[in-house]
Amino acid sequence: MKEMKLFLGPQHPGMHGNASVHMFVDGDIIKRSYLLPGMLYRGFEKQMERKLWVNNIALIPRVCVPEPDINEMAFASGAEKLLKLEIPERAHWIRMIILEFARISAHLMAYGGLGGPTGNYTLMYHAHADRNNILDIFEKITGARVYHQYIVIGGVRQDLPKGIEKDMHTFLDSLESRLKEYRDLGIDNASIIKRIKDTIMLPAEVVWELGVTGIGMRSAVNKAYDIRKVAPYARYDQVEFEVPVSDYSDARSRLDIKIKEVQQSINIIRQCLEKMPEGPVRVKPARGQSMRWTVPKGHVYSMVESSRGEFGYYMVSNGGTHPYRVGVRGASYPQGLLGIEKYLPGTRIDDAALWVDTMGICSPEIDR
Amino acid sequence: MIVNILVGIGIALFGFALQTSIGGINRKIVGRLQKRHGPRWYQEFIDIFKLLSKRGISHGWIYDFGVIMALGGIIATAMFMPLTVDIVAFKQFDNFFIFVYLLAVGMLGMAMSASGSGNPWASIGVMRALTTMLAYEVPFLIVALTIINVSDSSSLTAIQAFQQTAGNNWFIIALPLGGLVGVLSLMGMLGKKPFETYIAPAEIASGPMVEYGGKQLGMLFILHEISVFIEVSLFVHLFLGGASNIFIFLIKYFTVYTVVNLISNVNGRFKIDQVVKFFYKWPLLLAIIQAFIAIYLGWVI
Amino acid sequence: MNSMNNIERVKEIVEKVAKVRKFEQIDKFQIAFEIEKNDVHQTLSALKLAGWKQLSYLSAIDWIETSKFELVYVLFNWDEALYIQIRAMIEREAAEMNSIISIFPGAKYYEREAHEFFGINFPGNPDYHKQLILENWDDIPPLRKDFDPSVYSDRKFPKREYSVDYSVKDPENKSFEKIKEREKRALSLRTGGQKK
Amino acid sequence: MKSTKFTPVPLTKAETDKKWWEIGDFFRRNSLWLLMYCTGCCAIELPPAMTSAYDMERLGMGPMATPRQADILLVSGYLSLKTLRRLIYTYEQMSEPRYVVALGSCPINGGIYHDSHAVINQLDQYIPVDVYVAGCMPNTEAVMNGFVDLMDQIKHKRANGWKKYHENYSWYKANQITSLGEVDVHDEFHE
Amino acid sequence: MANIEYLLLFLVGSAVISYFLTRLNSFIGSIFTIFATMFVFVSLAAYGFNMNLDTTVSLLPWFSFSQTYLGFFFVIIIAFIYLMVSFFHPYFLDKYPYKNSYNLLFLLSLAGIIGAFYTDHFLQLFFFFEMIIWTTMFLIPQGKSREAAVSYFGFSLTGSVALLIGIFVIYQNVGRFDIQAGLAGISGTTSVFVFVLFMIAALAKLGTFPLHIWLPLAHGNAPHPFSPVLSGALVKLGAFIGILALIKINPIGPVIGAIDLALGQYIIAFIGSLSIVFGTLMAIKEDDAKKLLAYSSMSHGGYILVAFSALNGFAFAGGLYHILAHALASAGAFMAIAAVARATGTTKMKELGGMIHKMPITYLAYLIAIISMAGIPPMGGFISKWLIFQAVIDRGMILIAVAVFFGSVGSFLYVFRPLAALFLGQEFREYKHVKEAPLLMLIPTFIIMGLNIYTGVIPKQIIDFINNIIGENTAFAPVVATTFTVTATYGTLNAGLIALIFGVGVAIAFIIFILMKKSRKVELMDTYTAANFVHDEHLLHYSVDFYAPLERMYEKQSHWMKKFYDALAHKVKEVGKLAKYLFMSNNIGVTLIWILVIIVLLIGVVAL
Repeated sequence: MKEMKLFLGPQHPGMHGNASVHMFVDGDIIKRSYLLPGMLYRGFEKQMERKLWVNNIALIPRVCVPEPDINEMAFASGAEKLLKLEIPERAHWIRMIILEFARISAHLMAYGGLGGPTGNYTLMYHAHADRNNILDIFEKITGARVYHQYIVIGGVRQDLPKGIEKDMHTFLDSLESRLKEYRDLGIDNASIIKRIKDTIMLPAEVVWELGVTGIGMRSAVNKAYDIRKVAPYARYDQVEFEVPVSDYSDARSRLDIKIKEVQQSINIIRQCLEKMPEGPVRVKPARGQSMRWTVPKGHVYSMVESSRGEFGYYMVSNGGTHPYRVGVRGASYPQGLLGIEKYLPGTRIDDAALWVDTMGICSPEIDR
Repeated sequence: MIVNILVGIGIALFGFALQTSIGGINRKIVGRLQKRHGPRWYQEFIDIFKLLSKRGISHGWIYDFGVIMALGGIIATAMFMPLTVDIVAFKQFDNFFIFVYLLAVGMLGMAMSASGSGNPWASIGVMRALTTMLAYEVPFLIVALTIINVSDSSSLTAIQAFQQTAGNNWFIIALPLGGLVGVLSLMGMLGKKPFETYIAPAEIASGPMVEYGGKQLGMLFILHEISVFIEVSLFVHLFLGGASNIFIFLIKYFTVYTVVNLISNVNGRFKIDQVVKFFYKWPLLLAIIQAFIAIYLGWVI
Repeated sequence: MNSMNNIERVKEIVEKVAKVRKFEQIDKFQIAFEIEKNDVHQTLSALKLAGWKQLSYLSAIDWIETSKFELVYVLFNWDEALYIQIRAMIEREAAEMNSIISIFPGAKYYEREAHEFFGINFPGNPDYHKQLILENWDDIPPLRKDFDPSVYSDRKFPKREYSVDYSVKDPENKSFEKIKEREKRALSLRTGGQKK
Repeated sequence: MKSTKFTPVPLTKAETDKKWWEIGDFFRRNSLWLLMYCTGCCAIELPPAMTSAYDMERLGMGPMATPRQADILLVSGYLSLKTLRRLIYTYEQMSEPRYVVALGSCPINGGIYHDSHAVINQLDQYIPVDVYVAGCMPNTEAVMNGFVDLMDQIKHKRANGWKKYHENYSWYKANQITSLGEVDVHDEFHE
Repeated sequence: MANIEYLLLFLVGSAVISYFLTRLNSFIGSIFTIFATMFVFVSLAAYGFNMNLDTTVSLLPWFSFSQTYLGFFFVIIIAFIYLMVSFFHPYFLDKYPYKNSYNLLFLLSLAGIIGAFYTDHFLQLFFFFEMIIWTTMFLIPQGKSREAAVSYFGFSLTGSVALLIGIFVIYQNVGRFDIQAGLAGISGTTSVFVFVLFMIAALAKLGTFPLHIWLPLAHGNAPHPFSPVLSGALVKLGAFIGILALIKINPIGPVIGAIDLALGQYIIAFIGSLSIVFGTLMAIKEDDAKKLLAYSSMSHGGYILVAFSALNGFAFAGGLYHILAHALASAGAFMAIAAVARATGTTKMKELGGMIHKMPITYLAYLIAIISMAGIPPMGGFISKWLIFQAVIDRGMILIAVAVFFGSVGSFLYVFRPLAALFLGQEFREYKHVKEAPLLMLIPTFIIMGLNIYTGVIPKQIIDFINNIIGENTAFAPVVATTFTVTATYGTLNAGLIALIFGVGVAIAFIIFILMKKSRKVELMDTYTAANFVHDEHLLHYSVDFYAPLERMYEKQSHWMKKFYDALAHKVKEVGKLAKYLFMSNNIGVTLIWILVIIVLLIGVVAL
């Protein structure tokens, strides 16, 4: 059988990020495919072994570009577990605000990313316009738009600036009022429904086989499998929120869950702003030198719920000033590598970009 | 004869300038829709001249020849196009079928050149373009059949004159179902979303244009602008009563193109088989019903 | 949601099939077992049967001083919210571990990656020897502790040379020694505390 | 006494070519098309630059799908070896004149990855770079400023990277081969 | 020497000579065949246009001839195609198992054709038809498949039987075998009966729906140089019988008021339109270039039927014009494919690619042929389709129009496929050695290219001749034509102007192209691959399942169709097996004896 080879990425408008899907195509049906990762390989895990614990804070956000704060959170909370460190109460709440804003930003970007493969650029433009507002808020809080280095071991780097609550409320209100518009432009748009309904399925067996987490899992198994719920970190056990689920996972239901999660995140941030106590936001992680403090021996797996699923850091300390080994579990690792190899075949090349998009595949966290 | 040919070239040139400016203005309008400023209105001219000034690549003689043939075919088609009832290069010879089939020469040239580049994306794009053509042409031609049958001529100027003399009775009003089909087919012809399947940057990396750069791409842009001019004017002449003077033509042209563009910009794109299914379901049925009503029953408003 | 009973239950399951060398509770949601290399498969299948259906992470740690690789398997049970680390030591020379893709198909690429970065062989995994992330790699596996990236970088990649040096060069200057000191320390920080 | 009458001076071919080139430069700098190639993390600041917030299209810029169509090769951030191979391949496919804009600190001197075994340190050893935008990551304003700088350079005929690549082709090739080994890889994934 | 009888005898004689010459040396035999065919064509062309052929009979008893414009129209087209194709013989004959008899059968079938169109006697018509069928039936299996010949024979037999019964019915009613008198003499129910029988013969011969199954088999598997004859010439016999039935017999039946057309004609038009749709859809699916063109012949057969059944002067003229245009286009396309097949040994599109870089002239020939086939100006196919469209619109035949337009647009799709998959695309390394076809094969290619353009630019002479046919056979008004224009119901088509303007357009485009900076020449493999490295050109060539998304939409239906036809083909095969049992032994002598027996029997019937 004669096959043709097509590529989705690295230099392809349908691929967000620097990875390449190699597809062997017959007509327009994909017969075999695999992901060629490594275009973003920076030797991250090696780099982290060579930096001080505190230096690593500058490095880790760069693991995942669209949503850098989860890295900081996973790393900081892992180190805190090793240090057996209790951080101030207010820091927990600020972390939650930051994480939820990051989640909204990532969801908006992914949802706007629907505009690429389906061609509705207006949706993309609107989503990015709103995302830019979040980046502005981040800049006010942390001083940086993308890589904040704000969640540090022992709390957060500094307290929220004065008056930021007002900005946040303004933004949240405007975003909430526009969610309907997003639905109309995207998943409720008749021409887009044709593309995303009943395609790119993710049945529950596949979820378990691959180990998909996050929205992919929740949309298939109809259970609130969200680390924020089942194994709460920070103060997620003290806020009220729902985890949207469904029992039929096509592209549309996953995007639907995304939009619903944006709503939930808005609610969480509002509760945080309300319930947040006053107080210090940072403690010193350890006694001793200002930078070269040590962390006790131990292994810890520290995980957070990112916008794409379970994001974990496996951290090993040998009692020194540097981490002995840090392993990163990218949230999109299972669907990105094994999923593309096993379940992209059989779909059409029209759907390939959409497949990669709605499965939530983020190449930097696969390569590291 | 020479004068006629010069008039024809003038019309083609006018069409190019008109569509390029209106395309630029439309980019600004769409920019506003997307919460931004948009480019300068003459940006499309700059783009085209820039492309012409670059040093591109060539994949062999068919790659160049196809582009020349495509642009030649489109320019030739535009030269037949009447602007108003009076401004037309070749009276009596502006036959409707010339536009449909001479346009196909352009398509064929471009398809040849794109396939000749040896890129699979380009071939897929060509395949999609041809399939889309199969989808929208049949309903459109049925409506055209009705119009020709009713107005008793296939000359565009005669069809315009027919609509204008009968108390400005536009065919989009006289044949409402046909008019609807006409709009949908026009969107397919222009390759507007949701029928933009053959460009689809995210799926097939801009389809037929994938290997073009430099002057070849510049010529394809000129080709695209002129073919949009042809298709929109065809719609204006067939359905909107043509124009008795150039200003009316400009107004109608601008309105049609802008409306179509705005509709396009809040839609996603279909898959290619969905495009075919779409056109062979309602538009074809409506076109046939319209033809039955108009030809056999004689019910023309 | 989570209770001590749960942890006890896991302990029982693991102890039934494997010899536990060390048990550790990291926090409310996480426990760790150190077991023998040969017991890993049984343990994993038993845990999978008991509901730990998700393999969250698989990797290795290079303990160069004792010349061992430590393999880590992290499992998770979404219903009972308990992470389990399974750790096992293998020899560093000619490192080999049977693949677990028959138990967790999702481990395929984790194993390929571990092979690529540590040089551990995984018989049973059909493609483990293929290159994945690296391309035309010409050195020892990069995550081994004896691989020094900065040496590799210096050897392969030209560095930018700055024509104007703004650092203080005057040996008479008092701060010069201080700067030297700082540079030395910075160097030691960069190399991860190891002597160059 | 000099005559005030206008007498056209016949231009030599080189002069006419220069005039045409200047006219071409006007079009080129007002219509810069980027290649959509996210080589690294700085690509995340491109969507705001392209979309409503900063609206790159005001300057006549826009993203393009393939290297043949594009004018600017945008190197957005660090370059791993695997990416650099593909980047060089892409660069050679582009139509001339072509410009390279490198974002972030990493292409300048390696940035935060200066001692990594996987990331190269200095991009201009391998392909010529017209504009560097420093920062990790550079703000969108800085990115836009970089493009405006490029326009300025084109205006003053200083954006000559692509000519340099032709002139020093063997030097660039030698550097590529020392760092990368084989540029067009032949491996099991590409057979 | 412009006597039909002598021409026939000359052909039979040269057939025998060519047999021995070919036996001696296939090249010499083929050259002889070229000259023999050329002689016949030249003498026909020199005398036939003005009806100056001598029809007296002196040597052949029982035979009688008469000349008509209609017959000559067909004869000259077919003889021309034969002549063009004969140029290919020297390069192909060596590959065939019975190469000695190839030229013999080829010339005999030409004799049969000349006889069939010049005879004025029904039984002679039948005899010559059988002669054509039998000779070509032995030619077809020289290619790839014997099954194809069996299928061809089975369907032809159906047609022949229908024709024979029709002839006897006429004889019973009129009492004469004279064609003109016989057709004029019948009326009422008889005429309907004869109409149906003749139409069956026409459909079978034309290979239209529902009797099309032999067409792709025979065309696809026939020897490469014989496919142009089959498609360009022989299927037109069906059109001839169709004209006899639709125009001459024209039975009075119920009339459909809305479109003012007799029911019989409307049914035939409907069958024609089904044929267009099925032919188009099947051609889009097909992977073998020759079978694809065969299905396109089926679709064009549908056009011809629609044209003749519209009972309209423009449609009639359009139909005749279409016969000419399609004969030229289809012969050109098949010959181009034959040239490729000679160089590469295959016609499967998935095995080919990038032939344009090796065979540019063949490519041009194919390009011009398909432009005409798709009905794009400035080629002949456009004028004929334009005339047919006029009639369809004039009649207001909406459902037919759907099919006609569908076929017209669909033809862009299928003709483009061989272009993209076979000529364009990546250049395969296994065909690096391939060279352009030899000069002798390029001569007919150039001639056909020229004629394709001629028919599309200067319609005057052809329309004038067609007007003669209209005057001779019908009561329609002649078509008004000046040198470059054709006028029909809804306006005037200026073919010359279109060609001129197209030239102007291309000139402008060329000026733009040449003024701008010269391009850099790059390899075909240096192409956009999303920045990945590919080293195998087969992976970058899109040729398999070209229209996959479209094909998938009617896959189920075509399966259903295929099942039905498989069952039918099974039945036909059984008939064929019987025939084979009787006639087709390995010994050619036995076969010849059977042929002789049948001829004697037929002559006996005639004598009765």
